[in-house]
Amino acid sequence: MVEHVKPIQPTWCPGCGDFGVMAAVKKGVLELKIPSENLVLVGGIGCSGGIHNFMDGYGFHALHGRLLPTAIGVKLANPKLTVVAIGGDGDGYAIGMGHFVHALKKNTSITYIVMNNETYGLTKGQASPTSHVGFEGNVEPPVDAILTALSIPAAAFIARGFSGTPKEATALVTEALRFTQERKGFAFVEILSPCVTYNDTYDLWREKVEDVGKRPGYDKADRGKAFSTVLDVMHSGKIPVGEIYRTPDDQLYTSLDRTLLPNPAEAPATVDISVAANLARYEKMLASLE
Amino acid sequence: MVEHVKPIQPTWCPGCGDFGVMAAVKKGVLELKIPSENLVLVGGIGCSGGIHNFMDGYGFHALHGRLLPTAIGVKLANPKLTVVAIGGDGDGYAIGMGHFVHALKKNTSITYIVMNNETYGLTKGQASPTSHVGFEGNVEPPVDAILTALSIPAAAFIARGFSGTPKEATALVTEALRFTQERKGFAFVEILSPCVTYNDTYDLWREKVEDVGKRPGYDKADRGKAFSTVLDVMHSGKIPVGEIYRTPDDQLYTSLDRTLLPNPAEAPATVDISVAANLARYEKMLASLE
Amino acid sequence: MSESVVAAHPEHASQTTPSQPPVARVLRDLSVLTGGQGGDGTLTVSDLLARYFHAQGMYVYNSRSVLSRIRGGYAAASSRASVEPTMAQKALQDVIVAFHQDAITFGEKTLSADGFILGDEKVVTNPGQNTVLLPISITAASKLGNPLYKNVIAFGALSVLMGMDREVARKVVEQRFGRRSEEARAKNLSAFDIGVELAAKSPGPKPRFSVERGTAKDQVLLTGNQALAYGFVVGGGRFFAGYPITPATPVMETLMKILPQYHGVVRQAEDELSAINMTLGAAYAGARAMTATSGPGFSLMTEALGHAGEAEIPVVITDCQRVGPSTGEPTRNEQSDLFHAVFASHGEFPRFVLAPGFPQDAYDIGIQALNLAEKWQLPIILLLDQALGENMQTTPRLTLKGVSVDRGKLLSQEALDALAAYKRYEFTKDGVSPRTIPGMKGGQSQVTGNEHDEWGHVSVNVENRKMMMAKRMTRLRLAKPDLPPPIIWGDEKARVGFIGFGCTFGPIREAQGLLKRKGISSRFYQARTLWPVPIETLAPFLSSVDVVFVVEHNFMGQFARLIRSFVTAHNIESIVKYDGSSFVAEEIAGHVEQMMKEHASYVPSKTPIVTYESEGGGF
Amino acid sequence: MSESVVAAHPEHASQTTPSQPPVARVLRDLSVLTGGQGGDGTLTVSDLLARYFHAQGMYVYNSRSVLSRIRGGYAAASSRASVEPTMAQKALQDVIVAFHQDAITFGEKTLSADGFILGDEKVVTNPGQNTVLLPISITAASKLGNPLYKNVIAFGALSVLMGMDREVARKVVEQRFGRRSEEARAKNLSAFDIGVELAAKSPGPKPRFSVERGTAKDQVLLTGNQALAYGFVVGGGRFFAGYPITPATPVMETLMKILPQYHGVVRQAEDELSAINMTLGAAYAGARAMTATSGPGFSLMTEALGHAGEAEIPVVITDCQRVGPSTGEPTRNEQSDLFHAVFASHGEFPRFVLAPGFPQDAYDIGIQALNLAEKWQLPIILLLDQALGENMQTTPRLTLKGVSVDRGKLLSQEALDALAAYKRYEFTKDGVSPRTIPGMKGGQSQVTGNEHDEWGHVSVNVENRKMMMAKRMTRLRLAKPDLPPPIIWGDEKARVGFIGFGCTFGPIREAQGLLKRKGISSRFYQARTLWPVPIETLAPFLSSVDVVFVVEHNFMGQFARLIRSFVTAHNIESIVKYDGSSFVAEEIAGHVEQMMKEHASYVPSKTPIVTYESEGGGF
Ligand SMILES: Cc1ncc(C[n+]2csc(CCOP(=O)(O)OP(=O)(O)O)c2C)c(N)n1
Ligand SMILES: Cc1ncc(C[n+]2csc(CCOP(=O)(O)OP(=O)(O)O)c2C)c(N)n1
Ligand code: SF4
Ligand code: SF4
Ligand SMILES: [Mg+2]
Ligand SMILES: [Mg+2]
Repeated sequence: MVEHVKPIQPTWCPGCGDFGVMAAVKKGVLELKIPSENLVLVGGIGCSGGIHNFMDGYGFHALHGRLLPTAIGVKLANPKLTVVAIGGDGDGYAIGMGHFVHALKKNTSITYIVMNNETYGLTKGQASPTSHVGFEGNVEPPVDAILTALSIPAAAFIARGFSGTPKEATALVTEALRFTQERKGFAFVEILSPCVTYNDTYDLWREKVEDVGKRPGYDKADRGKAFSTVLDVMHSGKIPVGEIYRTPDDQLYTSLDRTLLPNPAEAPATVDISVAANLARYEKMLASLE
Repeated sequence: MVEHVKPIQPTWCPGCGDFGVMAAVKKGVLELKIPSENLVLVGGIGCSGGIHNFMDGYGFHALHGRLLPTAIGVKLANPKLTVVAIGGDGDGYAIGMGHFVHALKKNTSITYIVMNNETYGLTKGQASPTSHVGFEGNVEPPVDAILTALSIPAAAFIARGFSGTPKEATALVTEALRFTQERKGFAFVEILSPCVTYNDTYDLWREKVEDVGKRPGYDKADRGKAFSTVLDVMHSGKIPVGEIYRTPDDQLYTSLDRTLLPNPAEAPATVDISVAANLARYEKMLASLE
Repeated sequence: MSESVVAAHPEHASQTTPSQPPVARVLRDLSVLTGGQGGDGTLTVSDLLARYFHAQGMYVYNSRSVLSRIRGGYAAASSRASVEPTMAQKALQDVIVAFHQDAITFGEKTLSADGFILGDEKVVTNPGQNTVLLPISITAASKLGNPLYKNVIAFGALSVLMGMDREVARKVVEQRFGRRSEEARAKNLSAFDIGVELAAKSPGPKPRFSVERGTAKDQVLLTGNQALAYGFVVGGGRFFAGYPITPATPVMETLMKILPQYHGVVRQAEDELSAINMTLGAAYAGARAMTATSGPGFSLMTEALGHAGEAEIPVVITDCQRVGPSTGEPTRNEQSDLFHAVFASHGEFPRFVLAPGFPQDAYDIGIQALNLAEKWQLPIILLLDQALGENMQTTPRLTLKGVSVDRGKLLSQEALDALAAYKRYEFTKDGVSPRTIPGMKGGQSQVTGNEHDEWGHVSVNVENRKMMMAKRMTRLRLAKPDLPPPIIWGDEKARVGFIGFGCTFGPIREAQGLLKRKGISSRFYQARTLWPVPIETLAPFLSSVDVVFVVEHNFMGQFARLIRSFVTAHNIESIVKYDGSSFVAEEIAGHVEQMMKEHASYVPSKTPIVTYESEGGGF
Repeated sequence: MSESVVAAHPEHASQTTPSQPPVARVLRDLSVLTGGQGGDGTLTVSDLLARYFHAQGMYVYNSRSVLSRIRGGYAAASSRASVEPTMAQKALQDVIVAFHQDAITFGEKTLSADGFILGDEKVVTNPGQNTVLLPISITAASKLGNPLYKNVIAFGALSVLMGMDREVARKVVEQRFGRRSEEARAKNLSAFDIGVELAAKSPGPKPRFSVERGTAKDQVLLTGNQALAYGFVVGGGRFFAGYPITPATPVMETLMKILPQYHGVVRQAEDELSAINMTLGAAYAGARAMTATSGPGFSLMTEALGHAGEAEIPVVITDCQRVGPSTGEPTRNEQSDLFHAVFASHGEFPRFVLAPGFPQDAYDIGIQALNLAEKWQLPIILLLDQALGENMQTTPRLTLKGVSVDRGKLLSQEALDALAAYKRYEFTKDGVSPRTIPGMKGGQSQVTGNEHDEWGHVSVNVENRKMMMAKRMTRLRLAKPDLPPPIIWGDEKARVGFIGFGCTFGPIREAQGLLKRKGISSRFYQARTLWPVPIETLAPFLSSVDVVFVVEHNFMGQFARLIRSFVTAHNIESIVKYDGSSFVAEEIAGHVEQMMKEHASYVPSKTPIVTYESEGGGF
């Protein structure tokens, strides 16, 4: 077969949390038997965003903060593809915040993975929107993307993992991929991914993560409950992780790709656009002009 | 005294909800005795965003979606000013969504009023982020800015009014202005403001609005509770209004302007920047270079 | 007359002879201005007139001058109809319909000596000479329950005063409103009849004049925005993302109606950043994709434009220009985004900037742009302007003649399978590398805005950088024979030249006619490719005449300046307008006459024209 | 030699005479390249060397070539020191410090004949000739517990091999690390001593050469970014908003440290759209305000740039350029944003584009820009580049001499009170209207990006539009005498000219020296104002020489092209480089010699130079 681009060695610092995230994605892809030619990885700009260079598949390095519109464009052009947008917390929650909220609203069947290291790694450790007060002079209380995702009515799959607990992270990523493979909509997974160079939080986070699913009576189908539980966990000084929210199948809004393109085989990137194939309809359309 | 620019006649359609919003703002300004030379109105682009032309004060017509960074820039340059950012739902929740979330996070003491008519008025009635499914072909479930605001940990003042109930709307706007006058942080008020031309919802909304404060046991200081109550009200087919959430004074994060500029008299726009006034410090600074 | 380039549109190729003085009150070329309050539907009168004259075989050109507000304020629309092809507003009005005193205040000075005013009694406080006052809106309210029927009443009255064919006019009303509901049909027809009746009872001659019938056949009424949208569909465009903005929104609205029928996707994005990046994503995935916007949105797309350049993504960006800078005047006409279109975005990459001059040109170039984008794998900017985009004009019926889809080096799976290795950015002679789309086995690649090697992996190697820059930039040179050629209109032997693009097409053509009648024959280089500057056709054109007037709607004389940066042409004069209103032929002709008087007469330049095409890296 | 414009910096005014062959192994001009793995602190060696030579009274120029990743990959830094002023890299290295085999593989070809390599035994697998191998990192790990001490060990070894003053070198280490902690001080001093010891025991001559002491006095080490930040503070800048981006981030980081002491505000925004709009808001409110970014961020600021133009908001935007387009090569050097800086944003409005050539110039122009922005009430773009921005250079101590704050037509409350009426956009002769800031009684106004009347209310009136365009655009002409003049370096009678801006300053100055020694004397027009194109000084300069080489770091020869669009100059040649690395003097001199050979010799152009400044509306 034709030789194609080979993944290069990751350019991450040894020990970077992103290695764990990539392992989880690779395992999920393997588990779901997604052929590499159907896999489109849309990377953000940041250390994290280089991931597509280190994996087998179609890679697209989007502009800083624009990976979601790009990924949605790919999916709406060809819904048969498995589209994974993957980038950093700066990329996604700072410059990309508007697109993040609107991607949740648009509800296209793509997976979005944020490698949250609570800093801007690639530009050398400035505070990001998730940095706590005091980090590198930061004075603004951080945002929590899980809470914000919960606030969007269309958001149907919301999870958080930790690259230090690879089994759980892998399970979440795999579940997200499955969700989008079934064209159920947008799946959002944030993975805590320590930056060993500028924000080495492995030990701290290992101590702090709390699986909300283990809270007695937790109901991941209850958005309001999920929201207040997440808040509670945060107030107790912990970091909520797990499959935090999931809309039951029978209550799902139809995903955008399914609404617009019910038959994935007939899509912008793949329909026959030759004049011959469309002749009759074109002629009728042009004839209808007055 | 010197003659200055006079407010012009509103360019709104007769009956537009924005008249009610403007009345509320005017009353609030009057009530708090804010002198017009200290009032800076930063308008968005849209029918709503023209409001500063119709009021007495310093008016700044910002770019579409950029009124919040602009307003924050004004306030951080001179915290003695009363800064009111005011625009539409398209301006604020579509192109401006990223800045909206970050303005809540930055928590600068300005008031932000969104005139939500669930459409893009000025561009002739397209669906906006708050339009329901079916409106002008819209297929995306709307966002609810109150929910999203609640999701931002720093957000401290969140309210929604209806221009059809002017007394309540005025009270909310006045309270928001008071909050920012005391430099407590960012105050967000959405006002439902029907677009009689493209989305005439007066009657519908009059029927649907429900003051959450009247729900038994409602505690506007409880963020989690507020979130689930808002959700409940929405699920029941109603629109939650009222002072929906407010962080108790003793739990407030310090506002950004207070953190950066504890003494409002010494601020970027007003400190003496002459060389003479800074000579000693400049010389010391330059001498410290090696 | 002769055309250096075969004219695609025969009816334009013939010399226009508009603005002839009305012969015995039988008009061959007339214009009706309707002025009223924004949002009260004033445009409807113009629209009905256009449809009537269109039905009568005349050439129609409608234009408008409205404010960026929904109701209130002064809004005006003019409808021109001529026996000869026309693509511009008329300097003088033959009729003014006044739904507001402002229509008279502002419009009266443009009323021709023989013209008349039809005024609504209720609002006209200060009627001018030749005014027919009728109780239009009052009757609309009293008899039909809604003052908005005033528009159709006025049209009915005009049918009497302008000697229109009553049945045809009535049918136009029926067609326009009949589709909505039976009630709309009936009420509007009543309104028409009421108008007829009111006018019949009015004092003064009836009709005031009659209008000659035209012979235009197989024409349709279209705006440039609409024509472009149809071109996009027919050219295989299947993905569009945009964000509402005046005056570009109609492109999206038109596509919303038609594209889904072809399994196409039209998305209103949350902003222009999203729109352009969605478009890039879809184009990367293999869809022919476009976005359309106006100045402010286009400025927001600046970063992504460069991304398309570096990542080699075929994409079309339409900028329907309005008055700038910043928010400017959203509803008014200008061509001041040219510099931005050519130079915006940090760093250097190839792009084409194309500019159609009339609706059919927008259709043609719209189709061609999709082929060019895929063939040369780069971003293409289509520069339209408010006048071309929004003004409804008579246009030959759009056809499929010559339409074909050329996807360039997009590989089939078979062709891909036959390769030993697939590299997305392989170095090739023409700078264009074979392309795959996701889903193709073995076509996996890295597509990126970082500088990269042939595989698409990040590289800062200096030799690689030089070769990649050359690979991308040489296309600016190599693609030239492929790009829309200019059309040269007018006399081959003329010593006076014009250069223009976009909406100045109509006024320049008409000015040529006016000048010709004064003994000044001219040639007009209608530029359709603006970047890369088509120096290979411009230089000979500049050499062929004594003086060239570059006519454009901006302050800086942008196209003139751009041309100058490639040639030492000593015979360029700028004619610019930047007040938001569009040129009329008389203005241009007047400028030319004035300048020719000032300079005694232009003489052939003694200095040869030197071109500088190979600056720097040499594209 | 003589300077047409008084040189602000006497030590640059003297002819540089670098790259002299080492005389009896006493070097007067040397360069040390340190290469290793990204993130292992290789830059430290360069930094220590710079500080040492700086302490020895020499002129220092440090530069770097790193990847856009935090660890790993090849990263190199070079440190040049010369007895004569220098502002460029040296073509050949005298010493290479290899912490990685790549340093030898890539660097060896640039090693001078007499040079030597200091290699870390552990990583150098293939030592070249003249290599001193020492167990540097192994000793660091074994004796100090951390291989990162290898940098200081290497510096210690160099102190022996390069015949440095041991005490001064040791003090440099102490000063650099002593402030951190006592442990850092002690460990690093041990590392230094270990290095000395290792080198002392090594075979071969010690020292390999010695270095002459310099006489430079009252100089500091600064990058252009830092100098600009200090200029901003001293010029009264009090508000800065930015977003991290290589290579502009240090401007923000420097200001974060110093601005709060002056009640200034420095904000890291959520993106560049927010950064520029916050900056506009603050400037509108009366603060002197700036943002700084690089290409991608600058592209995102395009819309707001026009807003500042239309709304007449005084604001400074610094673009520290990197390799484009798109994400490009974030850490590498280029000057390809010029066209974007001059032409980006839809519509037309006045702006100034200024470009300092060296750190003190960045300080001076940084101060001046704040005055110009307020005086002319428009956006100003400061074009820096990676080399100027990030390379640490010897710079005369920054002073307050001549620094003053001119706020233009910003009214005092008293002046305002004395007016009959206050109109924000009042028509005036110089196009600049009196300005108030919020908080002033009676100064209420409407400030807007819409076209507006004198009061600031929206207007689409055509007469108003014409006057407002003229009001804004005339400033491009009227401001010219105020803008930073060029500095002309070199021989007044020379027939060969150079034009350049930004980081090409050093290499061109040095190339002038090289050429002079070959008998070719030259003049160098250091452009500091790029837009409006300073045709009034460029035209005479072009006329004064037979040929002009425009030297710039981009592909299209952007500045050459820009100049050409204003003059018919037949004697312009482009020398461009766009591979991410910076010019060295030898390259430029070589180009010139080559071209002069090819063209036999340049002769005075017979065609007079014609300027076209008054295109279109005529600014
Ligand atoms: C428009 C734009 N602004 C700024 C940058 C510079 N930049 C590159 S990566 C980055 C932030 C990276 O942070 P994050 O997304 O958290 O990724 P991480 O490196 O931490 O994985 C920034 C600001 C850019 N490339 N483009
Ligand atoms: C960058 C940019 N994109 C698009 C527009 C066009 N535009 C003007 S107003 C508007 C939307 C207005 O909607 P909203 O903010 O809800 O205000 P409303 O008119 O409904 O009060 C748009 C898209 C613009 N001015 N600038
Ligand atoms: S800097 Fe941080 S985020 Fe970036 S690769 Fe290194 S450890 Fe990972
Ligand atoms: S269009 Fe709608 S929002 Fe705009 S002024 Fe009219 S009623 Fe108000
Ligand atoms: Mg990060
Ligand atoms: Mg709205």
